Amino acid sequence: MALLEGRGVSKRFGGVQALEDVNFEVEAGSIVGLIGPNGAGKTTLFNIVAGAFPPSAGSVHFENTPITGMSAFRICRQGIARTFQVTRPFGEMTCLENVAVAVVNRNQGCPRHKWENLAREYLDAVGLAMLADTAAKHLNVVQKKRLEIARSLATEPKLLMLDEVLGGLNTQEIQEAIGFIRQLRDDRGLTVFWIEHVMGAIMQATEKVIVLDQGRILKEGAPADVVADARVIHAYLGD
Amino acid sequence: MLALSITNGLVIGIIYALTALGVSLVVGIMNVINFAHGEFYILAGYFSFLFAHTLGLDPMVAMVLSVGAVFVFGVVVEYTLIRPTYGDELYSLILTFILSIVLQSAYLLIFGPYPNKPPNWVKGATDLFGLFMYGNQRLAALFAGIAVIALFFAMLKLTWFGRMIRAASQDREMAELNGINTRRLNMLSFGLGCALAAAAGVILSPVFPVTPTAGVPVALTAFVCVVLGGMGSMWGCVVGGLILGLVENLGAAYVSTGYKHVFMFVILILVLLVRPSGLFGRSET
Amino acid sequence: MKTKWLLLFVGLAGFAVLPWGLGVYHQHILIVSLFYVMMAASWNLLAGYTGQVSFGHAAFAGIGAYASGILAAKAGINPWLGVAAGTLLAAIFGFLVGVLCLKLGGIYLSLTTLAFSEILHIVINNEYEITRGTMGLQVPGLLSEYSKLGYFYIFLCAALLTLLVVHRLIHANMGLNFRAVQNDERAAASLGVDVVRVRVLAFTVSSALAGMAGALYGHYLLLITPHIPSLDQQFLVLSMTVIGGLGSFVGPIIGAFCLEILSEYIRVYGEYHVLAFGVVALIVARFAPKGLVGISKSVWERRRQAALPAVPVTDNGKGGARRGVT
Amino acid sequence: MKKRWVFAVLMAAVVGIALGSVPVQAADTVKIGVVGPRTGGAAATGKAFEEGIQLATTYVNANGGVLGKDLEVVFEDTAGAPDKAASGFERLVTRDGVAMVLGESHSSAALAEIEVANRLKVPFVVVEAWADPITAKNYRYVFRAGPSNSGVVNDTIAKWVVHEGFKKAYIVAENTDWGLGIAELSKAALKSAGVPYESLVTERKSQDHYTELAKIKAFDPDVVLAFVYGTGLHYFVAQAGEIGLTPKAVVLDGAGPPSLWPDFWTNVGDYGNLECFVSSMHEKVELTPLATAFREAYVEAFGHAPTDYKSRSIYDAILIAADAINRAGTTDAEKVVDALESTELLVTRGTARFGTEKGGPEYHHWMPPMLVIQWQDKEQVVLYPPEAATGKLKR
Repeated sequence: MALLEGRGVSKRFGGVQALEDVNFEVEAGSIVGLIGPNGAGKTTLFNIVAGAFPPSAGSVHFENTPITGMSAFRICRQGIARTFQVTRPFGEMTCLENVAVAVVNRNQGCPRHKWENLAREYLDAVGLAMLADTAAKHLNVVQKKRLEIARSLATEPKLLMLDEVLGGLNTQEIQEAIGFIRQLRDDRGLTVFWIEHVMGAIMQATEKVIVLDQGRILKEGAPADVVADARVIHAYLGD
Repeated sequence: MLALSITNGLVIGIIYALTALGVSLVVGIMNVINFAHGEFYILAGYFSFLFAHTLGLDPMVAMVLSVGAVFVFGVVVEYTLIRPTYGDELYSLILTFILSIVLQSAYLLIFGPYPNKPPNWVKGATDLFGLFMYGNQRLAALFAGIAVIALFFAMLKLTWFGRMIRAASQDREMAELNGINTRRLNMLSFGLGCALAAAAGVILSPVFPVTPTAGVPVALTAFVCVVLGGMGSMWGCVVGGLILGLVENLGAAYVSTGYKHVFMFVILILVLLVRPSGLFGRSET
Repeated sequence: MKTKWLLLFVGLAGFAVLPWGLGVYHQHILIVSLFYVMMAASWNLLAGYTGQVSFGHAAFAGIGAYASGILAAKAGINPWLGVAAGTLLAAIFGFLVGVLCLKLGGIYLSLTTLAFSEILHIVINNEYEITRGTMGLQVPGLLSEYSKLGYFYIFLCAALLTLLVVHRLIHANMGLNFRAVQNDERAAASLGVDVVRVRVLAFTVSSALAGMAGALYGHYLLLITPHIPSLDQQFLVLSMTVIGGLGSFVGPIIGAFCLEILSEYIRVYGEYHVLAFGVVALIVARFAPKGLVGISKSVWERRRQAALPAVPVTDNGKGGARRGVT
Repeated sequence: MKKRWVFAVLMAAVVGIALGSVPVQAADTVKIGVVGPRTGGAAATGKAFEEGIQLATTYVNANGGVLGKDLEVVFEDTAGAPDKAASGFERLVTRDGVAMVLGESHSSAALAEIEVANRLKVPFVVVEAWADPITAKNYRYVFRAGPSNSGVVNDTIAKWVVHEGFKKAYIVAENTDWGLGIAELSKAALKSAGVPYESLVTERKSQDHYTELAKIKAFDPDVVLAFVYGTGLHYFVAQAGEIGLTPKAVVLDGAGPPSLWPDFWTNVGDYGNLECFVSSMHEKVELTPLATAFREAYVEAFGHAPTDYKSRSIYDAILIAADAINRAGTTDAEKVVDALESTELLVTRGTARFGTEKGGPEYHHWMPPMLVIQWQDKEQVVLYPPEAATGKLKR
């Protein structure tokens, strides 16, 4: 069964067609990769799913109910969490508070000692526990990405959308990260929809890959099939 | 009286439009509302008064010089005050609001509380269509206003700078990707926005002499125009200005003179309720 | 912790007995300062903690003042009930204006509140039979016998109440939402924060507090005029907050006292005093956007850092990571 | 967080104590306070007051001073705002320790100030605030040495309208208490004089009066009584000329000073010709020798003839105050009030004498004679009252 489904999603910015008639499915419990060259419309698709802006045409369904045009916070409360390609931490707030924002909105009326503990657990899960009281603006890029993941997890989502979280990591760290994401899926039953440029990780971690190019779906299928496809290679490498 | 109200509504509307264009330009490109817009308008009035009266220059030369001076001042303000606030709406609002009060009190100290009026270009009044008498200076202001607006649109359509402005107000990131130096563009367009206010100021100050606080209603009207026309839409501004001018004058003629200036706020509230993106606004950002 | 509470208590007690040693004139300055503390602290709740700039804060004070004043002067209602009614009315107007424009984003709120303040002025002027226009509406006092000391304690209690409300809000869970919205509203929304609701709430509370301050102030001056909801007043409140420290709890308190006392001293210079405030506010807003509090804080931190060995703030992530994530 | 809280409270306390220790200077002068707008829209009045204060202080001190000491005048800015006026008034009394307070040109501010004067029991002589209730409240400590709305309308404007034989009148009022109040009085006066009229209210901040003027023109009046203050009047007069309302109809500036402001002519151009205004000063009409002395002193001090008559109004008030204190022999408020009540002093505008009959606005009020003046080829021609007239109405 598809947890998330897009039907004929299109998006036009002024004179630019960013997405055109995109149909896709993300199956419950799977890790689905979304790849494509720069400007292919990947992040635009994420933004539409997450409710940052509505599509020009088409619809998005989550657990078989339409969420098209719903505001971002409602979509979050439905169970979709996302990270941002360019991280958006609450710079003036501490890491703990960053995570706590998500916690208190998931658990309304949660008393302070409770949300502090919960937030600490999430920070711990991404390895930022010792920076709990540091203002988020002081973090480096990698730490900011971790913080975003902690925040997203704290919304207790069913679907986690990751937007390029591996940038800046070395090979070993990438391996650890892949392990972590898989574990999220296995332990918590999360579904993951993942934009990534690190092809190796996508090949290794995902069950299905969707390739976008110039706003259209170019190819969809198992990772091995996708990388073997001539059109995909062409789109990535050019002539 | 109907004919007079309509004529006057159109004249005042064109002038509103001219003032509002500057606001709209800056909002469209920089996403900054300049709360000191009215004070730039007033500054131009003072400059043209100074140049014409104190230095004894020809009124036309004085006007052009004033617009130039205000442009330079605008660029300086952008460089020193606005530039560091990019991306932080809050601070640009606060800074321009404080700037507007600072300028007002500075004007009071320098020019005193009395109104200052640059010389008229023309004298007397004309009998329009045998229906009513109409001040010649106002007619001149109407034509000058139309000319400046036309010039502005021509620049927008035909020049390289205009194309950059249109590109940037469509999509800022796109423009940056395409190699437009948005920093310089911001500086120039802020200056240009101020210069448009200044153009309105020099055209109108012979009709409505400037006082230190006269910029506040001017700016408010311009803001309402921009919201009515749609943030960042240039044509919206012109149409919005004309609508406001007409509504105000017809309202004053047939409803209440005391509440003349409330009509435009009623329109503002209606727009916010019914069509928040304005008449010609893009429905999303 | 205990000593802090003790210090706070002693400080407050000291402040509370202060007017006994002062003349009427200085008591007046203290009362007006407390009014500005209320105004600046409630404006700060909105601007400092949710990042929305209202230019109608003085107008909401005016709503409170006129509502309470008209009820007391024309309908003979007890002024204390009037203050409550004024606060409520300001809250209602705040809510309506908030709902009208807060879903559209920050700039719209600023424009609409500016317009709101202008409409209020025109209405006050035109409906002069009810409001007495610029002539001012004479209203009864809150005390049966006029006493500066009495008013001082009323204003002190009201200011403490305002500060308490603000403090509670920013330290409750809602405060997290406020700050999240101010820091990055898109990220906040993506974490389930109902940005519009948070803003409307902050705006309503802030307007209600302004309404209360205005209503009390009107009954202190015994005369309500369009100057209470004027842009000058708005400018003063804004400058106090910005100079004191936007987004800090004590900033507006410090700003309100400093500027009010300062303005009493430099009043003799007439129109220079508005200009001086404006220039100072402009410089502070531009170069030290955290105000006096921010300046003292950074001086403090620098000193502490000089005294202590440097603490590693940015850890490259290797040491701290127990599980290798991203 | 808590610590800074404490810090703030302590700091405020320290500042408060610092405030309390401001030294009070020993009094070797007799202090009188003046309230008026030095900032804000009517800052021009503050300037006129300052000129008058300078001349009056020199005059009084050259003529023996007050109680054998020098007179010192403390000017407190009210910005034309009632709340600032009330606290400014209080400041003059509590901080500066003035014996009495004079001045004010805004009725709204004056109405706030008289409450403070009454509460603090300080004699207050209002100079240029015209609202009737100022003296109609019959406060013991409040006097008025200047025009009142009812005085100006009933003694001058209405009589002038009848005198000139105008057939139809139009009343235009700005939407302030002064404009609306004086318009009501004018309506009543015209009604009892049997002159048909219509009226409208205009937005005070309005720069554009075309629509209003079109309405007026449709009524075709002989005279337009314009109660619009400041720049608004300039716009009104200029635009009345443009749409051809004048010179067929005559416009009367019901306030006066705006028609005398230095830039009246630059703002209205030729349309200012034949405009009428109310004033208490005219260079050719000097009712007393002191008026001549004032003009000469003014020219000597400022290099040009006096423009805003309010400089002379405050001058008179200071003379009245000095006289009253000298006659009382003390600055004690009760005695000064008694002395003021028996004032009989020749000043620039005639002999000042305060009404003593309680009940109406005439109580504690001296109404100086007002003139109706017309601009004829940039010359001021007095039209009314007939005994002072220097020419005839031109149309």
